[in-house]
Formats: sequence, C-alpha cells, structure tokens
Amino acid sequence: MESAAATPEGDLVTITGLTREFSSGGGLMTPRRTMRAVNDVSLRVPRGKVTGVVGESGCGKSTLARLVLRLIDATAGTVAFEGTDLANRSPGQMRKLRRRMQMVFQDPYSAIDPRYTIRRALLEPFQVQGVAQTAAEARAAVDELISMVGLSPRMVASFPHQLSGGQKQRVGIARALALRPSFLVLDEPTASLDVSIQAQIIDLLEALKEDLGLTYLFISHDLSLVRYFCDRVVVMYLGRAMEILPDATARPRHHYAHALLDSNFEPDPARRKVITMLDGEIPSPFAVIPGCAFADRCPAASDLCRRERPVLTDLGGGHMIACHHPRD
Amino acid sequence: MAALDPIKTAIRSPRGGASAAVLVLVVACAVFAPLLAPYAYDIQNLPAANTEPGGTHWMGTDEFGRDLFSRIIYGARTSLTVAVSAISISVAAGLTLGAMAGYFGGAFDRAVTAVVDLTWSFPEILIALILIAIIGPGLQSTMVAISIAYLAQFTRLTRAQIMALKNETYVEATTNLGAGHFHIIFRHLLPNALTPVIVAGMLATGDAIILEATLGFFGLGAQPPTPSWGAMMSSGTAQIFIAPWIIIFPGLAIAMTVIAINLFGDALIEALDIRNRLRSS
Amino acid sequence: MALLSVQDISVTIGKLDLLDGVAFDIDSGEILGLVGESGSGKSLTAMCVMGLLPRIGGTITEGSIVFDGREMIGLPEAELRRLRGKRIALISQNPMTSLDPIIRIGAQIDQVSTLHLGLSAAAARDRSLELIAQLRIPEPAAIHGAYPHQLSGGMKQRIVIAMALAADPDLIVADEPTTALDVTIQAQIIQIMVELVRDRGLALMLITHDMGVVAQACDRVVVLYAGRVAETNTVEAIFAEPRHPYTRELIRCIPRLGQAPGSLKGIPGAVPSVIDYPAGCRFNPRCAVADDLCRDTVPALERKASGLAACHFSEG
Amino acid sequence: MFSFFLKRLLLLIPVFLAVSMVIFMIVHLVPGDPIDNLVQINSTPEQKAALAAKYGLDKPLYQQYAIWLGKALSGDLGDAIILRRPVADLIALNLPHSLALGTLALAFSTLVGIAAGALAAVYKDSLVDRTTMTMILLGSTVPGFWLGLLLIMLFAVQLGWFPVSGARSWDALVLPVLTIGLGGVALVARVTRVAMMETARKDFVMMLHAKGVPSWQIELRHVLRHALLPVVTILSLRIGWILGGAVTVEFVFARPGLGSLLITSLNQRDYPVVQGSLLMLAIAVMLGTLLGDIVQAAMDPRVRERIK
Amino acid sequence: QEATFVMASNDVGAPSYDPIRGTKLNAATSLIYDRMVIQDADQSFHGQLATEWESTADGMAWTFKLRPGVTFHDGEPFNAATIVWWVPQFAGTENAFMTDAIESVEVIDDLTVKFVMKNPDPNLLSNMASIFMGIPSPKAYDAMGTDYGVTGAVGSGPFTLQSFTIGQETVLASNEAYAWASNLSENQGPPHIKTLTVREIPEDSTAFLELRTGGVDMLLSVPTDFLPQLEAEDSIAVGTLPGTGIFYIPINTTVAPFTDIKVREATALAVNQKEILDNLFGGIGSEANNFLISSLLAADVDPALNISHNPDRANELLEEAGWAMGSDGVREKDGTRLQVALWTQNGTEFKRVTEVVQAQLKAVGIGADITVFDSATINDQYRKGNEHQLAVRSYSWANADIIDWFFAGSRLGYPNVSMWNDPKAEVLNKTAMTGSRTWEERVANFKAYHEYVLSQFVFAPIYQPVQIHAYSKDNITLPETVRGTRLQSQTVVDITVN
Ligand SMILES: Nc1ncnc2c1ncn2[C@@H]1O[C@H](COP(=O)(O)OP(=O)(O)OP(=O)(O)O)[C@@H](O)[C@H]1O
Ligand SMILES: Nc1ncnc2c1ncn2[C@@H]1O[C@H](COP(=O)(O)OP(=O)(O)OP(=O)(O)O)[C@@H](O)[C@H]1O
Ligand SMILES: [Mg+2]
Ligand SMILES: [Mg+2]
Repeated sequence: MESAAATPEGDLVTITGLTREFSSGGGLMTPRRTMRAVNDVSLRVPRGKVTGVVGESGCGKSTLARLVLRLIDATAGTVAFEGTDLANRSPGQMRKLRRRMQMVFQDPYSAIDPRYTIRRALLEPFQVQGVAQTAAEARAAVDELISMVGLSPRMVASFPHQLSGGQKQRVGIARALALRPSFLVLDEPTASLDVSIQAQIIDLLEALKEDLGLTYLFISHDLSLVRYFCDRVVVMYLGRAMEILPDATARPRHHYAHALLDSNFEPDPARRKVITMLDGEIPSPFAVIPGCAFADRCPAASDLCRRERPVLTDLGGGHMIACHHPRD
Repeated sequence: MAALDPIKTAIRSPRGGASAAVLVLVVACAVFAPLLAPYAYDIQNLPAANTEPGGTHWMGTDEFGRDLFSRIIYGARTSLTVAVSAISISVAAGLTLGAMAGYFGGAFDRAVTAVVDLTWSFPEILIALILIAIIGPGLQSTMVAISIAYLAQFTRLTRAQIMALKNETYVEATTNLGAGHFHIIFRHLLPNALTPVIVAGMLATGDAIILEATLGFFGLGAQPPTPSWGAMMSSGTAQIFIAPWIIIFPGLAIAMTVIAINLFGDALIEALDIRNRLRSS
Repeated sequence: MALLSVQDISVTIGKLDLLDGVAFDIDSGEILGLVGESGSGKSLTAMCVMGLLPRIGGTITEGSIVFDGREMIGLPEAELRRLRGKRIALISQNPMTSLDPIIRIGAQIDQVSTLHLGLSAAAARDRSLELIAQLRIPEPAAIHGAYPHQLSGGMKQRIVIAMALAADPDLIVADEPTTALDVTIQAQIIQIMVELVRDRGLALMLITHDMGVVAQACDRVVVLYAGRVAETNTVEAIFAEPRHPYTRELIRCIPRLGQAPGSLKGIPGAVPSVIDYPAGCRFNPRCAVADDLCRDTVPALERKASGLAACHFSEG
Repeated sequence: MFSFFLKRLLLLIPVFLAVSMVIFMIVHLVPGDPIDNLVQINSTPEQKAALAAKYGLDKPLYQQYAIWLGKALSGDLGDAIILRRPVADLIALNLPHSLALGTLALAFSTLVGIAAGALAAVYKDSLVDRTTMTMILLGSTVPGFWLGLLLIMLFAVQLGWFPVSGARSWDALVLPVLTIGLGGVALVARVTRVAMMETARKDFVMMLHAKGVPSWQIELRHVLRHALLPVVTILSLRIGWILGGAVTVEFVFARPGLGSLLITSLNQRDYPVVQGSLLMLAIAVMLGTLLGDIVQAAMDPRVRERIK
Repeated sequence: QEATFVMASNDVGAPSYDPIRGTKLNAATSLIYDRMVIQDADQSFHGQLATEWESTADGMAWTFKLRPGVTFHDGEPFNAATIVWWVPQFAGTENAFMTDAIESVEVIDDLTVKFVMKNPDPNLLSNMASIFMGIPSPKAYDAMGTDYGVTGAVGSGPFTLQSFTIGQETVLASNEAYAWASNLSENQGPPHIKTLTVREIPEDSTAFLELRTGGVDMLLSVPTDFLPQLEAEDSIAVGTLPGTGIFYIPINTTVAPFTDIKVREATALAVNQKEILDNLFGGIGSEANNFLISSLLAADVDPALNISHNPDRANELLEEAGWAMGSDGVREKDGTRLQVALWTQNGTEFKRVTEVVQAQLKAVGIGADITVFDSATINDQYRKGNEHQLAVRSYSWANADIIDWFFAGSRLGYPNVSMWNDPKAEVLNKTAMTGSRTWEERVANFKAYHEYVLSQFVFAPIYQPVQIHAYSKDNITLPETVRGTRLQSQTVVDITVN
C-alpha cells in the first residue's frame, strides 16, 4: 500500500484509503441499497507527472475525480493537496483553493452553460473568484486563454452549440486554465471525440503540461491511450485499484489489467489475434464481494481469491498489484 | 438577439404565425381599448337592451343596452390582466419554491413536494372557490386564488427542471471554479429552467382565462360593470334564449384566445425543442 | 455479381445534401468495414441499405442500390418490409435502447421468425432459444422470459444479434454495434459476430469508427469523409499503404503501444459540418498536400491499385 | 409487490396527516368566528357558549383537531350544521353520483382522447392531425357551464334524446358525461399524441421497422402501449378532478355530487360538511395515485422491478 | 296521474321539512302540512285546520275551533292535544318569535283551544298562516327526534312524503284520506295528482329547458327574465301572483357620507324605479316607493313620504350637503370623492338591479363600486357593521313586522343593515310590535313606524316583483284562479293531470 506517511516531497496530491458510498432508493419506490463507488483507494499523484486511471464504465473513475477535487465528500479516507487534508478546509478556503485545482470534463457538450457565450464562460472563473478586471484586462485574459488552446479569438462571441466537439473541449480546457491551476483532473477528456480530434487534444494537453508545469490526473477507459500519455497508470475495477503500473511500458501482471489491454484491438490487420475472452459480466456494484472483485471472471481465480481480498502490494519499483496469483 | 430566435421560428410556422397574429390582436385590444372601442363599456341604454348585432352595434347590445363590441374589447383587458397577472404571480412563486426545493432537497423538498402533489391533484376550480371563500370576493382575490390554484404546476415543473439541471456538467464545472449556491442558482439553473416554465405559464394563461370565466359562473371575479369575458358569459346565460349573442361573442373571444395561446405555445415548444422538459413534471 | 451493390447514391434530408456519390459492393461471406468520423454519413448509408431512409425524412436523389440482383430504390414499402428482417437485418448502435423495454426478450426475437418464416408460436420460441444458446448466453429459457432491463448491455447486444439472425438473413448491417459497450465486452461481441458471419457465410456491413476493430475484423474497408467515399480497399492495403491523405492521417491518429511520447498529432482543423462543406475535395482545408485543384475540383473516386480513392494526388 | 403497496400506504400517512390538518384549519381561516356562523341572530352569550361547547369550538385548536381526526378515522365525520344530518350520510348520498359521472367521463375522455391522440400521432403533421387536435382543443376552451347548456339545447331540446337534467335515470348521465368528458379529451389526446410521437423516435421503433414489422402493428402494439404509460400517470392524478371538479356541470344539470356538496356547504358555512367532503376527496386522490402506481406496475416491467 | 314540479331556484338546498326547527323551508312543505289558517292574496284569512277563531277585545286571549275528523298521515288524530303539544315546541328555536306572545295553551274541549297571551298580538293569525306553522304529527315528531324532517315528515296535508333527497327531489304521494281542504280550493277531497315529484334545479335556464321539453310540468317560480321566452312557447302557460317582497337599498347610516341625511335622501331619490321596472322586469311587477308590499295596509302611508325618482332634488340635496360635481362626473367635497361601496349578492336579478342602480347613482354624481358576494358571506360582512355603505337586497315577507326585523336597534349589522338605532324609532317600534291590541291598532302603529322610517331615508325602495309560475298546458290544468298568497297546497289539490 502507498501510505500517507511515506509521501515523498514530489507528490502534489496524496490519496489515502479513499472511500465513497452511494445509497440509492430508500424512497417511496425502492429499498435502500448502498454501494461503494470508490473503495479504499490510496494513490500518489507526483508533481509534474501524468497519473493515469483506467477502468471500465462504472468502476468509479469519475467518482474518484470528484473526490479528489472535493466536489463530493468522502465517506472515508483523505485527500491531501500539497500536504493538507482537503476535508479540513472551510468552504471559503476550499473555494479559494479551487484556483489551484481544476477539472476538464468528459462531455464537452454539456460542460459549458448553453446560454453563455464563450467569452462569458471564460470570464466566469475570474468573476466567481472575485478577481476584479477592467474591460481591457478581461479582453486580454480571454484572448490569451483562447489562443493558448489554439482557437481563434473570433470565436469568443459564439455560443457553445456553434462549436464542434473538439473546439468545445478546447474551451473547457481554457476555462480550467483561467485561474492558473497547478493540478488538472482530466476525466475522459476525449471520450466523446473522434480519433483525429482526440489526438489533437492529447497533443495540446502535452504541450500545456510542459509550458505550464501542470500535474495531471488523467482518467480514461482506453488503456492504450493511457499508456501512451501517462507516466503512471492505475487500473481500477469495481471501485478498487487493482494494479499500479510504474511506467507506461510496464507489463500488467494483474489478470484484469491484462484482459483490459488484450481487449484492445490492435490497429494492424497484419497482427490479427484471437482474443482471450473474459467470461461473465461485471458484478453489480451493490453486490457485497468478500474476496477479489474480479474473481468471478478471472481465469486464475482460486478459492482464496473468493474468500480473501488481496491487498495492493509493491512488486518493486512502484509496480503495485492486488492479486493472489499474479501473471508472470 | 438569440433569445428571440425561437419566437421568430415559432412565428414563421403557419399555425404559429396565425396564432401570434390573433394574440397580438387581443393584446392590442387590451392595451388600446379606449381607442378601439366605439362606445364606453359602461354606458347603459336600457331601452336599447338586447339589440341584435347590426350596423350601430356590430355585436349587438347586452341586457343593459351596452355595446357588446366595446365590452369585448375592454373585456380583453380584464381577462388578460387577470389571467396574466395571476399566472405571473404563480410562475414567480413557483420558480422560487421549486428552485429551493429542487436545489436544496431534503425535508423542505419533501414537504413542498407533498403539498404540491396534493394540491395539484385537486381541481383548480375547487381550490379557487375555497380560497375566495377565505379571502373574499373581488378581482384581486380572484387573481390570488387563480395563482394559488396553478402554483403547484409551476413549482413541480421548476423543481423537476432544477433537479435535472443540477446534474449538468456545467453546474459541476462552475462549482469547481469555486462558485457558491447563489451564483449557481441565479446564473445557471434558473436561466436555464426559465424557458419551459414560461412556456408552461403561457399555456396556463389560457386555462386561467377559462377558470376566470367559470368563477364568473359562480358570480366571482370581475365586479360589474367591469367587463371580463367570463363574467359576460355567465351573466349572458340568463339571456341565452332571447339574446344569444351576449354569450356567443365573449365565448368566441375566449375560445379564439385560448386556442391561439395553445397553438402558439405548441409552436414555441417545437421551436425551443423543450417538449421533453415540459413533460418532466 | 455482388450480393449488395451500392452505386453512387446521394442523399438529402430537407435542404441538406448529406451523402454524395457513395458507392461500394459487398459479397456474401465478406465483412465490409465502413469507417469515418462522426457525422460522415455512416448511419445514413446503413439507413439507405435498410430502406429506412424515408423514416427519418431522407430521400435518395441519385444512384441505385441493387440487392441480390434487385433494385431496391423505388420498391414499395410492403416489398421492403419483406426484405427487412428477413434478408437484410440490422444490428443497431445502442443495445440499451434497441429493445422494446416493456416486452419480454423472447417475444421480441420470436416476432421475427413468426413474421418472416411463418413459424408457430412454439416453433418460434424453440428457434429463439436455440439462437440465444448459440450466442453463448447462459440459461436461454430464463432470458427468453426476461425483460430488457434485466439484462446487461453486452447481453442485450447479443439479443439484438439473435434477433438479426432469427430469419436467416443474407446481409447484416451492423451500425457501430459495440461503441456503447465496455472494452472487454466489445471484444466479445465483435468476436462472436465475426465467427457467426464466417460460419454462415453471411455478408456483414460493419460500421465503426474504431480502426482497431476494422483491422481485426474486416476484409475490405470503405472510408467515408464528410458524406463522400474517400477510399475503399482491402483492409491490408488501407493500413499498409493508404491512398487518401485522410486515411493516412486517420491511421496516424491512433495511439499505439510503445509510441514515443509527444508523437501523437491530430489532423489539424475540424471535421466540416454539413452546412458548410468546402468546395472541391472536402478534406482540402485539413490536408497537408492540398493545392488549388483540390480546392476547386471534386476528385473522382478512381481505381488506384487494388482499391478506389478520391484524391487528385494519390498515384494509381 | 404487495408489501410495496402496503408501504406506499403507510408512507401516505404523514401526507394524510398534513392534509387533514390543512383541511381542518380551513374552518378557522374563513372570515368570521365559526360560532357566529353557527348561531342564530339573537343568541345570548350563554347560547353561544353552549353551541361552542357542542361543536367543541371552546377547546384549544390542537385538541379540536385531534378529536375531529379521531372521529373522522372511525367514520364519524360529525353532523352537518345546516343540513342537520351526519356528514358521512351526505357523502354517501353524493359520492355514488360523483363516482358514476366521474368514471364514465374519465372513460369517455380516455377512450376518445387516446383514439384521437393516436390518430393525430399516426398522421402527424397532416390535415387529419391538425383538424383532430384543433377540434379537440376547441372543445376544451368552452367553459363547462356553457358547453353543458349547448349540449342540452342540442341533444335534449332539439333532438330530445336525453333528459335535460337530473339524476334519475342512466340516460340522464349521458350529457353531463359528455360535458366533462369533452373537456378531458384534449388533455388525454395531447398527452397520447406527444407520447406516441416521442416513442416513435425511439431506437427500438426503428429497430421494429428494421425487423420488417408492419407499421400498424408497430403503432398499435408497441408505440401506443408506451404512450399509455404517461396517460395513466396523468389520469391517476386526475382523480380529484373527476370527483370534485364537476361543480359547474352538477349545477347546470341539477345533479348531486361531491363537488356541489362542497361548494354549497362552503357557501352556507356548513363546515363539518366542507371538512368531510374535502377529506373524502383527499383520500380519493391518494388512493388514485396508488391505483395509478398499480396500473403502471402492471403495464411496465421496469416499474415492477423498481418496486420489488 | 303523475306530475313533476320544479321549485324556485332559491328554494334549492332547503335542508329539511321540519317546520318547527327549520329556517329554510321549500314550497313542498305546504303540501305535507296543513296550517291553522291560510291567507288569500287579499290578505284575508281562511280556516284550514281551524274552522273558527276569535280574540278577546283586549287581545289577551284567542280561541280556535278545530276541524273535526282530521288525521295525520300516520293515522294519529288531530285535536286540541296536538296544539297543546305543538305551541311549546317553538321555544328555543329560531322560529320562536312566531309564538312568543303566547303564554299558554288551554284545552276547552277536544276540538277547542284557547291561547292565553303574554301581550296582545294582533299578528297571531298572520303568523298562524306562515309556512312555519305547518303542524306535524306529535307522535312522529317526538319519535324521530333530530331526524325529523330529514328522514321523514308527517303532517296532515294533501300529500304524504315518500322520499326526500336533499338538493334533488322530493317525491310526494296523494293523501287519499284528505278531506279538509280550505275554502280556497275547489277540490275538497284528495288531490288529483297521485304522485308528485318536486325537483330542485339550481340553474334557471336548465329548469326552463326542462319545462320546454316536457321533462317537468310546472315551474313554481320563474325569474322575470324568462317571461318573454315562456310567453313565446305555445304549450306553456304563465300565471302571476302578487309579490310578497321588495327590492331595496339599505343605507348604512353610521358610515360617512351617509351619516348626512341629505346624502341618504339624495341616494334614495336617485333610484329610478320606473326605469328598472320597465327595462329589467319588462313592466311586470310594480315600482316600490316604500318598504312594504302594497297589499299591506301599513304600506298606505302619507304620499308625501313615499320615495320616488327625483334626480333634480337629489342633485340639489347633494349640492346643499357640500358635494360639488367633479370633472369626471363624481362629486367631491374637501378633496374626497363621493365614491361609495355598493354590495350585492350573487344571482342574475341582484346583479342586474345593482348595475342599473350603479348607473343611476352615477347620474347624480355618486360613484359606486360593486362587490358581489355569495349570500352567506354577505351576511357575515354586514355583521362587521362598518364595511358596507349601500347594498341591493330583497326580502319576501307579507307582514308589516318586517320593518321591525330590518330596522330594530337590537339587530344592528345584520339584519339591520342600515345600522339604524334611533330612539324615536325604537319607541315606535315597541308600540307597533307589542303595543297593539287589535288589528286596526296594529296597522296604525306600524304605519306610524313605517312613516318615520321613510322620513329618515335609511333605505331606498326599488321594485316590487310579482310571483310567476309557468306550466305545461298540455300536461296539467290549473284552476281558473290561483288563490292564496303563493302557489301552495290550496292550488295544487285542484291541479289535474291531462
Ligand atoms: N451521485 C451518485 N449517486 C449514486 N450513485 C452514483 C453517483 N455517482 C456515481 N454513482 C455510481 O457510482 C459508480 C461509479 O460511477 P462513476 O461515474 O465514478 O464511474 P466511471 O468509472 O466514471 O464510469 P464511466 O466510465 O461510465 O464514466 C456507478 O455505479 C454509478 O452508478
Ligand atoms: N434526420 C436528419 N436530419 C438532418 N440531418 C441529419 C439527419 N440524420 C443525420 N443527419 C446528418 O447527416 C450527417 C451524417 O449523419 P450519420 O448519422 O450518417 O453520421 P455517422 O457517420 O453515423 O456519425 P456517428 O459516428 O456520429 O454515428 C450528419 O451531419 C448528421 O448531422
Ligand atoms: Mg465517468
Ligand atoms: Mg451513426
């Protein structure tokens, strides 16, 4: 386990035992059921690096993102930003702190208020943070932001619906950068974009990271994209971290991580392969699983796996895995 | 301005255009009544009572010999004022209540929802009659009664809107910028929730005109000699056999206006593409 | 003669010219990939092939669609209905919404075989159970009696496939059958589909924007860009030596394992929208090699080596 | 599922308490001292006090409420002041009429509304659609009292098919049912039409076409069935309208009913009757929504799932 | 031999057939119960259950001879014991004033009773003719307790109660034993109609259409509006009876500007009775110039005191009072406009009269704002005493003591809407109410009281309606002349079904 005590100086964000439960029902119609969307996740986000999180739909990636930014409160565990626990911040302090930590959302189509022009959307961060601006300053700020993300300043008078998905996502990024944050959470920022646009955005994010010295938490369901873009990769399954790859080239040792990588069709007809299909479906998030969450679908699962939950252990060099029977 | 675009689109559709024309006409009657009406609405001429429609009195006269055409024109004023003000009050209150319930949720929301659901399922006419019994007759109380009778509808709608909008990414994005509740509600949620509520309000205005007419049947609403279409119809029932025009013309005015409101509302709904959002209540 | 031959069809909806001269053939036993970015006209093409275009208010203004030797354009709706589901089946993009949520799964599959094969209720049920089992869904009988919401996305997509197979069609049109699914499930579904098509010798028109899927599953590929065919060729040729600059760029945009950091560059500019397609080659504003000719003249779809490409610059 | 409905019923209890409290308070909100409204013109203070004691008006409000509710729950809604008989009897007298009129009007507007809405949706944007919907709209813009008189003049006076008024025979129900029903048709038709048009846009409908299912089957077996779900919701919320909303029609057709009982007693300040009939309506409304839930559950497996 | 009648729309909703405790009784009550005496249109009294009566010269005792052989519907005999039981029943009820003056009832013999009076009450006969004096069977009355009149009613009248559905209909069957009709009826036996349904229809238009289609045979009361329609129908016959009431405007004498008698007088003179009579009521009925219906002797006041339209005088009075004409046609004084509240109650006739009155007041410079109340609320509002100024009201009562009811100082607010409490009037009132020994004395006293009330302009008289009934000529036949003050049992027993 990565423990909070061992936080090296280089970590911007340290997450310890983070857990978030959601209850549904309990109203008129349904019995109350509780699920853990994020279950005891510990993680370091090193300064100036890209930390990737992958996993299938519903595994808790977005919930993790929200918890890290304290957009929702954790059921248990802590998130420390630059060494201080966010949970200890007052609402006022938290609002101030938001200047430093921003987010780019999965769906660029709904990330901007449809009634706002791009200019207004870009100025909102300043307004919300009470940064007084003259008209000229405001214009300069908007111009700078919009050019930073490679859009034409002519676009600022448009409404979101007049922009393409890629352009909207750029506006989303510009807006997140307005307050000069040091930490950016990217929640599947290209999931709804075409590949040709996805590549543009990734390119832009890389450039911005270098220029502005940003730290990223990059969330995606596309393992090959994550392995291309990230320095470290966390593989999540059903709210848990299954494996942490210390670098992009490391070979996954967890069966799930392996299957995830294997399911990715390689774009090369010369290298067609038969996929080792995973049996079964992802269990319901409401199900209480005593052992390894992946046991039911795992080719190597033993009784031990079903009985006892493997803890995340370091295989050396920061490669961590929660598995009783890792692949070799 | 972009906000007017849907209205333009609505007017361009044939039904939208025709109904908009009717509405403009009705509103013009209400606003310019003193200029348009050939006679004063309250000048009685008893010997000329119940005159058939004809040259001097295009729509005939009523049981007091008053010019029906002039009364219809002035009636637009009362009927529209009552309906529009009642619905405006209702919309304003509904927006406030609904926004608070939808945004903050919790016990307040549950209380509001329970009361609203229940009143919503009582007929407006009953609610209005009971309220008038409590607050007394008169035009103002009629307005208040009508507005309370419709309050549930707008509260529900606003609440549903806010609940849906609350989950929009841009709200989360704005929160993430460090925005407070006030900013979120007034800069993002309400402006986006407004359109369907206003359109629903507009459609309800049609119903309010009919409700006012029905209250007139029970002798409530506009006080004589102030003409309102509803009051005119209800006092006309007694003349139905000898001077049917006294009831027919205001009836037509109501039908025409209500249909126009509905058709225009439909055209607007289409232009704004908010059918789903209206249904969400 | 190809099983399905789409010849230079153009499609309009309202005032919009959405497809312009789309052409391709599919033979029995062949998997044809139809790729292109969002909005390039993939689904519209599928609608044309299904004869469902009028349902969304579109018309085919030019060209012809010949299925099994018969011209489909202009066929009366009743005739089309007999083809649809029976000889040409559809697997739609979103399994979550493709099934009627208030009708049992079984009934929805049975419907196809009773309708097209004239089976009795009992026979239809047996056939459906068999199909469900073939698609490797456990407990077919339980699934037959279940409602859609009781199934996961992957299962539902398999049910949609079962429905498509129920009347033994000759051609299956699959419109992005896996985009709504998780990666691991997506792999299952594609694999199952490919196996079925190969076993039964069906023709499959596989619409996708995932070049990985194309590389792994298809025999031939049609690349659409902004309502026109940019290039068609065998899958090997498309990946090995793309003839159209767009195809080339598209393949370059796919992140690959072990690719050097910083080497992923997108295609500059944005996909043009229907309302302002550029004159000439529609790719010209984003193309590195475009010149005035490309800006003025629409390149014809011409035979270039093993395939067809619509580019002034690609050599034959 | 049964336990769900039991739970629903239990959850209605707080709502019921809140509502009954509001209903109870109405008496105290209406202007004028309730005692003054009860007593004769020249009563002495002693007589007033005696009356107040008789009706329990001398106790603190919460006690009055508790007593009132306790009795109401045991079926004793008190005695009407003016009408001088048990309120329960009065309700028993009027409720069947309201129920008959209401259910028939409901059935009428549901059937005609669904038929018209479906017709308009299937032929959407055509002349059929426009004419149907405009005619229905026209029907709903005519205030009930006037529509009632029009129907009387046409069907009772001119054609002589039905009695003018009263509640003495079944055929006397026809015109009132039409009057109320026509008003409701518009609502049902609109909801049906819109719901059908929305359903028609759904993916699964396109899929049905792709399966080669004949259009009429798609419209009737699939699309219409879906459209009925919102119709059921709307209708279940209309139980209050059905039982209490017929006031004008009851007046015009000289029919008894809960609505006119309520209004008459409100005008006569006969508070026990007002409270009793409102309470009755509230209960009916709650049962109505419950019934709506049951029907929804019967029609939609997703709802069944949620409530399991 | 069946018939269906419709009662007046303002009789709708009468809750019971209990004449002792009931405060609102509908027209069918007279068919179930007989009274001691009944009154003809000329105000003369005719015996029904009493055959003869006389009072002592000092008015302190009345002796009634009872009709022999009368039995109630339940077979109980009617005799002196009945009366002894009956009179005390009124004590403590709203109708107690009817028998207030009676100290005790003494039995002379089985068919003779003597009323010993507390004070002379020349009005006793008139009271005895009231519909509230229908005599129920003591046995049934005691047995049914509070249900009496609701679940059942037992009288000795020409019809027996079969069923009563409140607000809907009352079904009556002919009392085959009936043989004691008064001399106002031709038919002295059981009524010709064997089953009579009396329906309640709140909407007058509906009632009219019922009559037109033959759904009912007779409307017991028709609003004047419908007269033209009714007369246009060949199959419908219309009859009228002299009215029993007055439309008038009580003036709140305690609220400015009506504290000034000149303003009150001007208001009263501004009302154009003829215009209202001619235009709203088609000339049917008559102008009202004082507070009492013209058939009452006390209505015959000094002509100079009668109030009739005189706009010139009204204007003059207002000028004198300091109210100068303003530019918009409403008078002003010291910056206050002469704008007053004019209340009325729901109902076509009320609203119409009020609207015309509003215009007539405007003609002399008095602006009036109308508020329409329902009839229950309006009484609550009057009780507050100081919120109303003018109102349009009507009453129906065929006795001069109505002046006491509406103007006595003890009933301020409601029913004394004029809020009039004048020492001189109180003296005159007392004399009229309790100080008369004989009928003549009573007439004189009431006339004096009436004249004083008139001289103070505490109200403005408007209109005296007639009673209109309409029936289907094809279905039923009415006697040549309809006797009595109202269309009641004495006429109904004579009606034959064609
Ligand atoms: N506000 C909420 N209330 C209840 N449940 C929630 C809420 N937010 C998330 N969940 C549940 O938590 C689980 C994890 O959701 P989350 O959005 O974090 O997944 P994800 O990995 O981001 O998935 P995706 O790839 O689809 O975005 C899901 O099962 C989801 O239904
Ligand atoms: N009913 C319609 N009316 C108008 N335009 C339409 C309609 N349907 C599709 N279009 C337009 O036609 C073009 C092609 O659409 P199509 O759905 O075929 O794209 P696609 O390639 O399937 O994209 P995606 O990958 O997003 O599914 C798009 O620009 C789309 O906006
Ligand atoms: Mg997510
Ligand atoms: Mg598509």
